[in-house]
Amino acid sequence: MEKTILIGGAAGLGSAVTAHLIGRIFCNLGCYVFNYRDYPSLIRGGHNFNVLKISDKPVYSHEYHYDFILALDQKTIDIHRKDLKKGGLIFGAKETEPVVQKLQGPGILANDVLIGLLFKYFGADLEIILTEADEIFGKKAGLIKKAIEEGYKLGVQKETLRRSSGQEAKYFISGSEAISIGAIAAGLDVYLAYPMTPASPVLHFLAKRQLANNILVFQPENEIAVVNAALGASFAGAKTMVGTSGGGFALMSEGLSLAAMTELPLVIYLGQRPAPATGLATHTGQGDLKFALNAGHGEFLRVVSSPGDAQEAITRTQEAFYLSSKYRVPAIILSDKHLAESDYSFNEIKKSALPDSRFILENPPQDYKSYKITANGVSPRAVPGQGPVVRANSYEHNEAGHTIEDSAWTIKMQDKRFKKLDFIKREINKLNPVSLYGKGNNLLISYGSTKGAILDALPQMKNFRFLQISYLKPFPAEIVSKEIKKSKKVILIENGVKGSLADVIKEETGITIKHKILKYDGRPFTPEFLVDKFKKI
Amino acid sequence: MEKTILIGGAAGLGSAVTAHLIGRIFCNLGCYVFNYRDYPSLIRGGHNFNVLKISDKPVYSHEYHYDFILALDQKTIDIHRKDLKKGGLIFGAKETEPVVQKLQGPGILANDVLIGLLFKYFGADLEIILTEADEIFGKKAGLIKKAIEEGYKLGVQKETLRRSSGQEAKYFISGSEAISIGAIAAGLDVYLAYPMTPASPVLHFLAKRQLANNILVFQPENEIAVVNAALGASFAGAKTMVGTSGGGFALMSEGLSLAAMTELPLVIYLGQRPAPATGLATHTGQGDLKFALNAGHGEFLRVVSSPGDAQEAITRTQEAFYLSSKYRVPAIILSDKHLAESDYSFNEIKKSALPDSRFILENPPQDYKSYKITANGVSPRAVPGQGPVVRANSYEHNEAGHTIEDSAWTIKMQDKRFKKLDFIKREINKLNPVSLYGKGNNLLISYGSTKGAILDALPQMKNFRFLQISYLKPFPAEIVSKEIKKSKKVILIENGVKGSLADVIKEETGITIKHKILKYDGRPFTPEFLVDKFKKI
Amino acid sequence: MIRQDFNTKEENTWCPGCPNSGILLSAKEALAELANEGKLSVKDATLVTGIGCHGKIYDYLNLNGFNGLHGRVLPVCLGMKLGNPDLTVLGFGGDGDTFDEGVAHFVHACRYNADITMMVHTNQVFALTTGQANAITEKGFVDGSTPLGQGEKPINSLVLALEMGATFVARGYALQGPYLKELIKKAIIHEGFAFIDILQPCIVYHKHSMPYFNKNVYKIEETRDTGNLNQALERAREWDYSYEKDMKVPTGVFYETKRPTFESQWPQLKKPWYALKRNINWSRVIKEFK
Amino acid sequence: MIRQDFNTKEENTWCPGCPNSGILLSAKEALAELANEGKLSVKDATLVTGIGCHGKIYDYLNLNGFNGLHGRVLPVCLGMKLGNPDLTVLGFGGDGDTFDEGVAHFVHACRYNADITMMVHTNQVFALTTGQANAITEKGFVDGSTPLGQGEKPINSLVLALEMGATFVARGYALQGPYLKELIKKAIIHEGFAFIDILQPCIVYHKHSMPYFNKNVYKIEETRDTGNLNQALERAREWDYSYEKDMKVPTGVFYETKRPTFESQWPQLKKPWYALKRNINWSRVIKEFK
Ligand SMILES: Cc1ncc(C[n+]2csc(CCOP(=O)(O)OP(=O)(O)O)c2C)c(N)n1
Ligand SMILES: Cc1ncc(C[n+]2csc(CCOP(=O)(O)OP(=O)(O)O)c2C)c(N)n1
Ligand code: SF4
Ligand code: SF4
Ligand SMILES: [Mg+2]
Ligand SMILES: [Mg+2]
Repeated sequence: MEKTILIGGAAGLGSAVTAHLIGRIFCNLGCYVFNYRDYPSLIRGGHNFNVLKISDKPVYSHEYHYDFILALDQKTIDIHRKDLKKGGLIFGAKETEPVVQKLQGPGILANDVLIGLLFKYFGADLEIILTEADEIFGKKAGLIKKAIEEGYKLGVQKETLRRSSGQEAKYFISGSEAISIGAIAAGLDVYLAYPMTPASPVLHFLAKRQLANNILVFQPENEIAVVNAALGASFAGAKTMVGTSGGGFALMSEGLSLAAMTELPLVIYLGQRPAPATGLATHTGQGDLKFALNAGHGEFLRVVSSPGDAQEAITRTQEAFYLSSKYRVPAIILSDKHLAESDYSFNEIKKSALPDSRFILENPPQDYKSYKITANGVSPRAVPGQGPVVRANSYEHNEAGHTIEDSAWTIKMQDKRFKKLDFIKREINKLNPVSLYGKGNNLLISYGSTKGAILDALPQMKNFRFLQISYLKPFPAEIVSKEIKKSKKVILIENGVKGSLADVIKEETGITIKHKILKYDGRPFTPEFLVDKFKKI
Repeated sequence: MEKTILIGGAAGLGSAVTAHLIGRIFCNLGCYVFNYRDYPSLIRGGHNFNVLKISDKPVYSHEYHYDFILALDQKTIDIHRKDLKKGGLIFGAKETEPVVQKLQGPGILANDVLIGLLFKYFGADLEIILTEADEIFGKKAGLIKKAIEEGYKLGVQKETLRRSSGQEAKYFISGSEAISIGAIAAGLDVYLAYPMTPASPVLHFLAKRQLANNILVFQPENEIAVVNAALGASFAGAKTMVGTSGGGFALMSEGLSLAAMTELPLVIYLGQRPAPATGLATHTGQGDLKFALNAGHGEFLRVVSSPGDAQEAITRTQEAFYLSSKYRVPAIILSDKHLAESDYSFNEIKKSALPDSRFILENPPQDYKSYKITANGVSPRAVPGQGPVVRANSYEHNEAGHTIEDSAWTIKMQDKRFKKLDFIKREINKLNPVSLYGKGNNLLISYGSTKGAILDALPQMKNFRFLQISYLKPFPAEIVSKEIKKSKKVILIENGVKGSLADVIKEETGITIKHKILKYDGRPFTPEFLVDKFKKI
Repeated sequence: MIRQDFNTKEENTWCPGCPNSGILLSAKEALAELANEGKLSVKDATLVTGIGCHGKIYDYLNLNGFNGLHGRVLPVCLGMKLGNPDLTVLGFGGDGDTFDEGVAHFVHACRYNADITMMVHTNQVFALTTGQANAITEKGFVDGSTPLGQGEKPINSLVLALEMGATFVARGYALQGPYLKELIKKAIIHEGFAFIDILQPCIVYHKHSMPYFNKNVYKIEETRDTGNLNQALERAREWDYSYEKDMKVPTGVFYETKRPTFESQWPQLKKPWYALKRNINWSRVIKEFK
Repeated sequence: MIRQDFNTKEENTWCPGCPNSGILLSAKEALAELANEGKLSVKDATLVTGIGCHGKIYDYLNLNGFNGLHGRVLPVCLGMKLGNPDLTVLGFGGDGDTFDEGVAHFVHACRYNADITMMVHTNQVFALTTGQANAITEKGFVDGSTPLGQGEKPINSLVLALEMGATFVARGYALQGPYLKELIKKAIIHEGFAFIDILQPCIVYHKHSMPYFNKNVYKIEETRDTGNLNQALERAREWDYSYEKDMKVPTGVFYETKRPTFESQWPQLKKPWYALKRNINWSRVIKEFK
């Protein structure tokens, strides 16, 4: 079974919430679901839509051909009708309006009528749907459930979708939610962010659940305050994360350099969107890669990873905390709107086995020195309040953290900070910095959210393996280089204008990648687009 | 003739001013002079010193072995005596104090006594010295000249330095002054900066001369205001430059991305100093190269050049304005403390023949569109006040500058902006993006202020050519690659921890540079240091 | 001119019923009237906006415009005046824009007193990013990033402007169109930094504002002395941007005074630079180095 | 404890005679006395500095310390309180630091009312970068970046603090050591955001300050009601940071009030996070996704 459902309508009409609910219900029924969300930068009006891809096999991407169009307004039909598959169905005002009128409820109930209609088609158990509605809407579920029932009554059953014994209910989770619970799994204490699409969902998710998880979430006056406050909190011993998008990250770049100099752990969640400048605020792109790798003045270590789906977002976030805390370096998690705002389905969602240790000394010695030079460059960490004096210094400094200007200490400290590199590299090598999918003499290379469309397209790309790079810094140069060298044809896939990852690979390995499939219109790849471009290479 | 003079003393005692004056006098006498300045981040006390290298042949660097130590305090003698050459002389309190007492003047006169003593040694014409003092100190010159005369009387003549007929008086100019007059030559209208070492001298130089040059200089409340105000001024039609160092540049990086998106000309003067964070505020380093190349979110064009001495600083600054104005892209001039605060001597100082055109339409048509798509990607520029509506937009936009979010316009505009690349590349190829010095099968590669020490060391590096790269973006990959390939041994020289230029070369050409001579203690190279490291490779 | 001359063909994407449309209308009318009265050269007028719902006004006004970064309206305005002192510069900022991200610039803009008109769309939320609390939001407000309730009292932006040296301080209400138009005209005519706090109740994320304003907004008596700073401060404190109880919400001109403008400190800043043809005398420039 | 317990071995690189040394001394004495009075746990005290001459105090105080970026003292302080509410956080900022680069944070810090003591070394210049005018510099001041003379009146930082909601506002004078010490003690004891404007005449770049202060500084009567905002504002306006004519320059506590602290809005913020051992219940965390 594989079905694609579009649900659309003006902003404010409820398409995103409904799409999510439909996705959950299919997950509950044991299906795999991928939910793509597309919306412009406005609050009411315009045209929002979601595409749900439903399948009995794992699915990680969407397409623009629909079995169902669920229309909350006429515009939805006008825009998308051309993409209705043969035999596809459109449900819209014609179906929903009579019910809404009958119920004398608000227009928003149209959503629920559509849900009823849709699941009747699939012959899904009404109870399951109503239970989901209860879970999502709580006390407000009354009328909603009525509307679902009415829609269900109205519908025509064509299939019989039942959770077969072997098929478990699926987890349904967005990239943002995954980043959030990855941080919780890693022992997050403090999350600071100034709102910015597409990073805000993490702020909202964590803020809402702060008491339940005993964490603190705060929105300071701007991103510069965010990053500096985060370093204050980190200095005080809190596991701290900040979140932003490109523009806010730019404002944090001085603070990033400070994080490196003070050697205070800091995890930065960077959700990319099309730029330069404000760009396309609610769309997707991967244009910040080289900025993330090189932001901040001076030379310093950082960890940059980029998960390819929600499950990986959990573990990479944990790893970011682990590496940042253990090695006292900043770690950046590079995501984008497509990962952040898409929902993925899994049989299980797992956290990594990495410990959530704080890497703070239990009993720092009285002669404690904040920047003690050690074999691996990592100074054992103490925090104020424990007893000994603890320091963090933005100026170059000696072991005690006092300001110095002389040649000898400068060299020692630059060396100390870079000494960690080899150790971090070794850790990363154990963390599967790349993943290989498929078989063949040829190679696709990509990173981040493109993974979904590539995996779903891969079966159509004969004799191609797919190398997903999850660590961009330190870069797994040897493995990447080896994989490239043993391949005949190599194609880079990137949601960007020029293919920044090709530059990175060249800088790290010296290898030039000649073929690129790029997309830079603010929209993510689909398997169809990929296959089409692929054929032209 | 080749002499090295150290003049040192606590901050506030006048060593920098005196060194500069001595340098000017030698220049006046037809000598070549290089003046290196070393000082810690404090206002009074500590230990400042300058090293003047004087020669009858061109000289671009300093050394740490002295023919003369001019000491304004005992510390200077204690620290530097060990580096006095055989037969070298120390002049200090012993010589100056009696004179100062005799004149009943302030202690600062010690400087002038030292000047007198020194030039008596060289048998320089007293009149020349006194005239220079008049020029520099104006009305305040009275006592100063007396002290010089007294010193002169006290001194012992050992040489007879006269400007020989063939030898002209030299120009004596610092990197900062050169950047400043380069901007003036390019037609600068507005300079904006928030103070930050080592960029502040440009601010001070231009501020002081604003009326004389009919330019406007202003120090806004912070660097974010600087960059945004600069874009406002640029939008209004002013040729605008901003100046800062790494930390301030980080704060400007969001604005840099805005400059690219709005396609407003902007020249950024970036004076590097050791980082991360506040680092060594008054010292030198080249750690911001990759940040300068990649700062700002999103993918966009920029021009990054880096002059190797004061003369080149003039022309590269003009070029930055030219390219930025003509192609409507941001241009960064990458300097560092060593270039900014060292004085260079030349027979002539020349400006480039590039026009100082504004590249603004005289009579924009009524149907003018700010972002018109043209063959080379450059939209003809109009400014508000001319008549037609003019727009600048941080969001992705159409030709008129109105906000868009659709796929088609996004692609068109990203393509338009990148179309300029080939044209800029062609321009740069005509601007001598690299310079080659010396002869040999082997190659030294570097950029920026290291040029001086390398040139002076080159005669001792047998069979080595020196390739100085002046454009870092767009990168002259072909020439660099060709030069590397035809060389047996290649050594990178950089004032940094890891040799960022090697990364850049690899990213641009795929070539790995194995040998590096690096220095990252905040101090510039000397020929001696280079030759020493060179021998060990 | 008529206000329609300032129309663009761009689709208006504010929520239906959003009072931003009222601001747009008043601005168009103010511009048209000033032009007709010979007090404004339209080709020299330029607007600058931040990022947020308010910023969309950039696309709806047929005028020179700079749609900048979030929070940076004021430095762009300032730079424009340095680039061309003849321009009439109109800033439209959000309250988040102006008092969160960009408050540093606001404090200094009041001090500088450049001849700029700054209109802030006060809706007490970051509307475009889905309604988070901002610096002007009342204590206790619950939203996505502050589910435990906004912990602090808001900034009184009028007081801040008055204390930091703004030379024209007013408040308008987006739903008092003709009155707002008059305020905008006065602010534009004022020579120096003119700030208008425009109440612009967001009908999606801050629904309780509009009914409160409709009940409590009143116009400051025309007869009042607008030259008295203390009285202006007192008036500005009448409403503290909270909703716990009914308080009177004054609109109108709170304060107006004269001070040399920012631009006037540079004798060399007399006309647009772009019209200047320079003739660099190189030997004069380099003379001092020899 | 004695003040010498707070000595470090770092070389003092302030100019000989710089009043910063007076601030250092008063701070040490205040800390020692508070410790002796049982009002301060020294191991929980942390200082935060900006970049500038003032920032060097980081190296001269034997205390936990964070020498941050130029202009960012206050967010670091705030973050520390979020990271460990038990810390006693002392900010030392420059006036350029606090009112130019970082004024956004100052405005909001007053509003937040976190339990922080913020001491600003007011010397009316960017001293460490060789004396350029800053936001507190008087009109007409001539310097390297402003050779035509500073064009604007300075910010009155006391007024700004009072209006933006600081709950303790005082002014000290670096050369009134014992009095300054008392002010610092009061500020530290105060629960909430305490701001001390410390007059610290730079003897290199702003030479006319010290004689002016020595002539005009006076202590606010002890008997005065410090709970009255309007009176505090009036007092704060007595001196406008200018030097044209002799004006009285009050020092002492201008205002003190109580308001719930920033930290108190989070019930979960009770003790340092680092002491917390978490035990993540993964199945609870992921439950909502199925
Ligand atoms: C540097 C930066 N940070 C964050 C954002 C995200 N952002 C866009 S609009 C906005 C808030 C808008 O609020 P306000 O200024 O009050 O405008 P309104 O939407 O209420 O009119 C934010 C935070 C951004 N664009 N840039
Ligand atoms: C982002 C940034 N911009 C500029 C500087 C350069 N800078 C260092 S100290 C300073 C000014 C210091 O002035 P103030 O805060 O008043 O301190 P003071 O030296 O007077 O004590 C400046 C501008 C910097 N370090 N970082
Ligand atoms: S969200 Fe609020 S401010 Fe934005 S357009 Fe809608 S009603 Fe207006
Ligand atoms: S420059 Fe001024 S503030 Fe700095 S140490 Fe010297 S006297 Fe003190
Ligand atoms: Mg708002
Ligand atoms: Mg200062």
